Amino acid sequence: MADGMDPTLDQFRAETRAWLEENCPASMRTPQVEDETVWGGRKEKFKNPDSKLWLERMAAKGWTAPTWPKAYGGGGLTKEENLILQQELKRIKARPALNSFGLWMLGPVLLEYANEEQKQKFLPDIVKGKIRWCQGYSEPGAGSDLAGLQTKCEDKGDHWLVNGQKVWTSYADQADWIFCLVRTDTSKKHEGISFLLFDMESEGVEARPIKLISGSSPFCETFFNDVKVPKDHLVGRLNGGWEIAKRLLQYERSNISATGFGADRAGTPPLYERAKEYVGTDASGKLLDPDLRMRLADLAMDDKAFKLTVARMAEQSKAGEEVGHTASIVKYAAAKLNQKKTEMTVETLGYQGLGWEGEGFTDLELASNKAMLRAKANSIEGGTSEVNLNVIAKRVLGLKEHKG
Amino acid sequence: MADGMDPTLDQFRAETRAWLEENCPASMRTPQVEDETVWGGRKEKFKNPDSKLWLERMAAKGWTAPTWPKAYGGGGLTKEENLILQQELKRIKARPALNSFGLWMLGPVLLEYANEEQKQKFLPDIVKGKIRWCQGYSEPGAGSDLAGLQTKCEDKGDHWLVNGQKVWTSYADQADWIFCLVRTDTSKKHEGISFLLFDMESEGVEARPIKLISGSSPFCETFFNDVKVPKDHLVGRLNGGWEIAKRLLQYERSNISATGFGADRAGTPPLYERAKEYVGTDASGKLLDPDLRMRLADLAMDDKAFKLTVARMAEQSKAGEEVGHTASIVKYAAAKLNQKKTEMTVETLGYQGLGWEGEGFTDLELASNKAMLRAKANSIEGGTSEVNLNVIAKRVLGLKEHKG
Amino acid sequence: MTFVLTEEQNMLKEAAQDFMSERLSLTHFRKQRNAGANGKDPESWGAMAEMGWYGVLVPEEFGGSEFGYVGMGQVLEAQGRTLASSPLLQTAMVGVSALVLGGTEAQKSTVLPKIAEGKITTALAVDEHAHHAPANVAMTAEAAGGGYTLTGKKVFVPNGHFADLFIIAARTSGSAGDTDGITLFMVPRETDGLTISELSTLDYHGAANLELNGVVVPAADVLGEVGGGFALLDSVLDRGRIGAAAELLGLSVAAFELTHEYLQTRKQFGQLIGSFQSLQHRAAIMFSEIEQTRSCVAGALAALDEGRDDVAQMASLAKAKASHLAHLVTNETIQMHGGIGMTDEHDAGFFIKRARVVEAMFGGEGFHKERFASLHGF
Amino acid sequence: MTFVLTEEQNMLKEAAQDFMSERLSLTHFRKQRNAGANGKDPESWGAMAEMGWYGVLVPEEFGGSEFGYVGMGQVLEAQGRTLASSPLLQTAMVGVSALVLGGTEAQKSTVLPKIAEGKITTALAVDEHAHHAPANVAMTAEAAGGGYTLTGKKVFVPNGHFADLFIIAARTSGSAGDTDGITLFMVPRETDGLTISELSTLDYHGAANLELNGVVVPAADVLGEVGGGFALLDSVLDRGRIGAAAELLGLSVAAFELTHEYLQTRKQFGQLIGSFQSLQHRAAIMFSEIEQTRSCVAGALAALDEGRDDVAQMASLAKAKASHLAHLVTNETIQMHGGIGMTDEHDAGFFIKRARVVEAMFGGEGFHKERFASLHGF
Repeated sequence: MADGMDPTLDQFRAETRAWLEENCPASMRTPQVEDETVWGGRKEKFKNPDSKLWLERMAAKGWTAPTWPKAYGGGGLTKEENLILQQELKRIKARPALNSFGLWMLGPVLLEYANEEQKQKFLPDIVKGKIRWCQGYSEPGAGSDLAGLQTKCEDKGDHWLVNGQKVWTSYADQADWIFCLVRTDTSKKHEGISFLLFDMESEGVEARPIKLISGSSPFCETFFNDVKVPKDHLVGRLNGGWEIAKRLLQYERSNISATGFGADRAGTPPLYERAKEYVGTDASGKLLDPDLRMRLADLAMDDKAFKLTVARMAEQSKAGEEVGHTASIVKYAAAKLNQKKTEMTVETLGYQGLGWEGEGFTDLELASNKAMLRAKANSIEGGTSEVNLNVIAKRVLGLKEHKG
Repeated sequence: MADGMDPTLDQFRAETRAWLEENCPASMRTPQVEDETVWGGRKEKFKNPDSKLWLERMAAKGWTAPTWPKAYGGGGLTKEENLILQQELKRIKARPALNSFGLWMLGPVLLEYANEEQKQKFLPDIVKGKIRWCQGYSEPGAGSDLAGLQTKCEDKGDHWLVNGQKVWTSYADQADWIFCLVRTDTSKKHEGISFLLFDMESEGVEARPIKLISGSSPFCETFFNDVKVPKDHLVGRLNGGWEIAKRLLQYERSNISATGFGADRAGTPPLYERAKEYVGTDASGKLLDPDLRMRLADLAMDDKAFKLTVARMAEQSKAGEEVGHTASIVKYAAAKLNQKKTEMTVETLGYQGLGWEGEGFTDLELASNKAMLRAKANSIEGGTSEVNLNVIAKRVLGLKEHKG
Repeated sequence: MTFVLTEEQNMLKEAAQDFMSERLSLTHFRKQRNAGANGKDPESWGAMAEMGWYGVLVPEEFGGSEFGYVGMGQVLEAQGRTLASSPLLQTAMVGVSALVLGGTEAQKSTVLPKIAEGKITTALAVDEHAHHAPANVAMTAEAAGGGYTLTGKKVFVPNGHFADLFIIAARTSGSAGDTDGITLFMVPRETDGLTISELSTLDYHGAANLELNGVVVPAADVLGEVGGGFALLDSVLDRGRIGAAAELLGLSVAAFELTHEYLQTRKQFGQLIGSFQSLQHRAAIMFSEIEQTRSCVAGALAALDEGRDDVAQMASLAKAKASHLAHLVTNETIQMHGGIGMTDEHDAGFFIKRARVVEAMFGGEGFHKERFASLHGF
Repeated sequence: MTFVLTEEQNMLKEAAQDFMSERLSLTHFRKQRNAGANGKDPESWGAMAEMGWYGVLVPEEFGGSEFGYVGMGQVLEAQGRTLASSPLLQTAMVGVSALVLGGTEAQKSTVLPKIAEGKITTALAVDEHAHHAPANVAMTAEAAGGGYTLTGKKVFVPNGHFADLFIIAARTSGSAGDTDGITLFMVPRETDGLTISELSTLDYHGAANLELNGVVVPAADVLGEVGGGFALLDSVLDRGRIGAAAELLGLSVAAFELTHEYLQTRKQFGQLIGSFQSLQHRAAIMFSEIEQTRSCVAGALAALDEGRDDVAQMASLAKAKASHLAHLVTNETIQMHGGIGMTDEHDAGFFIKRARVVEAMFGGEGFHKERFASLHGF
């Protein structure tokens, strides 16, 4: 229904606008600063005190999870109302009140698969940003073969006993709780997996940050040594975790789809503009390096093509059209694009893109090769590009499995 | 042994030079003209009468097959003598006296696998260019899976009875005899294949030229309908043809390796020179299209890298080094290079490269897109590029087969 | 940006697809080729006129449906799928745009109704050398007797071998390379001093070279501003570029479908070839490129209808991406078909041949990358 | 062209491979990195001097073995395999070449023996901006008091953070972009007015920026012709380019071997990952590129020893191909290793980091494609 056609919605917009005007602190209407990002949880420091205020106010209305039922702390909004809320937030350039794997990934599957007690216990704390969650999926031996996981979960009568190891656990050292795939039946592969929740402060849990080639440590190795977990923290059916895991991955991927990897930071000029400084231009403003110039044009075209594809998908999806086919390529294309972009940034910056630390380079220059190195993981994390291509070939194009 | 160290060789060189001076007709020392190429056989027309003379003289000395034993009509030369002969032929820019699948492919395997009668019967006629051979390998249903061939060869006591169909038989409509892979045992795959020779004038043989997308018809579909073949025309062991077939393919590939596909015709300038005419240059002689210029540089580099690789391999092989690893990539690289070169030729010629026939285009322009289209087969014929990559991965890199 | 087709646009798309697959199928194309038609197919074109497709961009007052570029793009994409040879792109998209954007009321009312009814076809003649370079017009147009006298040549004019009316870029001042000084002229086929040489082209669609020796054009047949025609020309070319991109998209999708079908039926080594992982990945990559190119073509068509100011950028994006896609897909089509794809009796060759021509038409990938960079100021 | 190594060259190659894998292994490299050595490793360099490698290109009369470039290339390729940081390329290949090609007898007899013995190291300082562009030298060298006064800056000078002697390109006439007017100067590290800023670089090898404020150079320390130094500089750079190509070849081969090993041991979905056809094909393509790049590097080294007139073309060919190869292989190395390749504890990251630096050194793929085209006159 077109905007302005439903008086109730007009009223909702007016009220929302007024409430935001009243409640969104001024500093929360300025561009996001990296280290002021709010992830919530017990360890959240709220570097900017306004961000605490903003979170509390939004959470009180349930608007950190606008479409979740009010019964679990959500906003209870309809799709149309949420659209208006998002438009109004965008209008005042409001920062997100809360970033959270709980909101993006765990919450939706709990709503679908958890029992009533579990929903009551976990969802409200996600909405309020009280508990920060991490995702225990990948294991050292498994890699792309997620279902090959070995973390053992034994039924000890009054509790589960968990032993094993996860890897690539994003921010496990910052998180309060983990949603975790565990093996409850070793005689089957996919049908022996369950979906378990537990506190990272439980005895026997250890998270060790992994240092990446880019120098940062956003991931951990996570060890479970005789971790005791209450029986009622298993979500869904015993040995029915694989279905939940796949559903959750869909949420993760659609999250990437919406933004691409390494989405351009507000204010960062396109690379071809930066190139003028590092390569120089002729009298007519053309870059002096004709080879680089053509490849930067190619990059700019790829970038535009990707953005148009995301926009097309969003619009078609909104119009109720089936967009699964288009969606299947987005993760693959996003990884390829970001890798190309970051590699070309390093190349464009020349010697100035080759500094690791210290004097002689600006912060932005030093960040260029870290971003390039970090981007190598785009085609590995959340499903490798090879797995993505397999999926496109088999599920979308319907090509058959190779017979042995 | 270095040249000049062995008095016998010096004498051989002197005699060879004198003989060539005396016997190579003047017109045979001019660049090869396409339709004067001598393939021999019953249908050979010798458009240039000198070419007949030249073939007869060379064949009389056995120098069309310089290293084959004299007993079979060959020249009986040592490796060193042959090297000198080739150098002297090159020195006077002599045209090849004879081009022939018999010389390049069949002869070497007959020398290795045939019995004495067969050698006596077939080899001298190859040397003399009296019989033109074609190769009956590929079949419609088999493609890359050469060993999947179905052409049936039944033992009828006093003769073989052949039924089936070949495809991609080069110049079958021009050839006198065929060397052919046939199935003599249907219960096995590779071990049910035999290597058979027969006359293309036998009753029941029909060769129909295949029109290619380039407009030419160098290949035929070849049909065998109750073709009777004498029992003594089977080479090697019954059901032992696969080994011969593989050996023969090696000769075929090493032939491609030595020259690449679409070897530059003498006198054709490099594409970047032709580009000057079609694209124009600035005051400093640079091509006006900077994108095309860089890609032509890339092509010229690929071309040089390929030629250096062939030269390196030849030199190392001469020095007795193992070059199998390098050889494995040559067919793949040659196909890729020729496809790139011919595509870029069409692109460089612009509209002038888009004519199919008739007025408005020069002959060289009209030939450009035919060459581009013909080159598409380079990655299909004689083993597809995919099969080549499989072979490199498995045989050279030792990667394992996928388990079913 | 509007990416969702309206109900009417969807109907047009389906009608076009039905028409092309029934009336202008690849089988029909082959028959025409074998008969040496060189792209001329008046009977089918008459049927297209009945469908109203020549008037999709013609204003209603001049007998058209004024249906818009997105709609036109659907027809062109459908036409690209079967490689159909028709005046749709050169006349109904390019010719009509030239009149609508640059024509006087008198010119419009004279020419547009005839186009809409399918009575006349047009051809745009710009390039004089081997590569697309619209500023490089050297043909002279000297003012004389209240009109102009045109002398020079044009090469590889699409539809030039049958068009009734030529729209010709010539130079009223300046020299080759200047954007200033270019003027567009309308010249009927039967004009003294105009020599048309029909070309047999790679794609079997045909084209023509033109020679103009003192061709006299009355002032009334100047299209747009004298000496300031480059902007108009470039706008008209952009419509041609976007239309050609739509055709290439259709061509690529059809070639991909042909290949996709083959991957699912052809066996080698006891396996469907579509089960080999390396071919699966290459098929998936083609699919990814198709999806992204579709977004560019759709975006460019929408930009035209919305009258946005980034039409030129979108045109270069769409044409570059579509040229790249068609090049990739037609090569893979032959390679994945193996030997059979090399034979004239198989359709794979038709796709690659047509692709190479449309890739070059109105500028290829390199031309448009260069232009995209210039338009973005780098 | 000689592609077959002599017995002596083979012995040198094996000695270098043994030395590098024992003394300058990746484990050693990691230890140095963790200790913050920034590429400085005097102890290992002393051992290299004992092997005689600094004198491979030094004429016998100046204490070297005059063993030739093909031999030197074997050592550099071996060094590339373990990413070893040493003065071999910048001093023993580049510095020695500058002296041999441009030095007077006095200069040679003063400097070369010290290099051969490993007593001093050199660094060539050319570039002043973010990209390699040897004609763009702007640093001024004003004639004054029988000598020259140098003022200006140099950036990202390899080995500049420890070199004892700088060879600096400055301008005695003309302006940035002219090839005429460039002169080479030898400037000792401890010179008034020379400020050296050590850089921490991506590859952990280090480098330096230089600032020269009225640095006085006596006429006796001019290397080669005053104002006509560009040809000498370009010849010296070509040796650096070919040496860097040899290092990149070694680096690529080692990264490929690491990956090849992983393909044969790592399992996914119950399969060795090396059994997946798409990875098999990509591995085979890498192997094909390695083989062809090896031919280019070997050809370029041989061209130097044979004194051929196409050294410049061969240098650009070798450096462009080797840069391309290293880029491809280091990316594939990480991708095929998956997550483990992303971790600092794995060596994959070392290869990509070093590769990106050497790819840019003495000009990257784009620079050398453009130069190759110019050298071929198009």
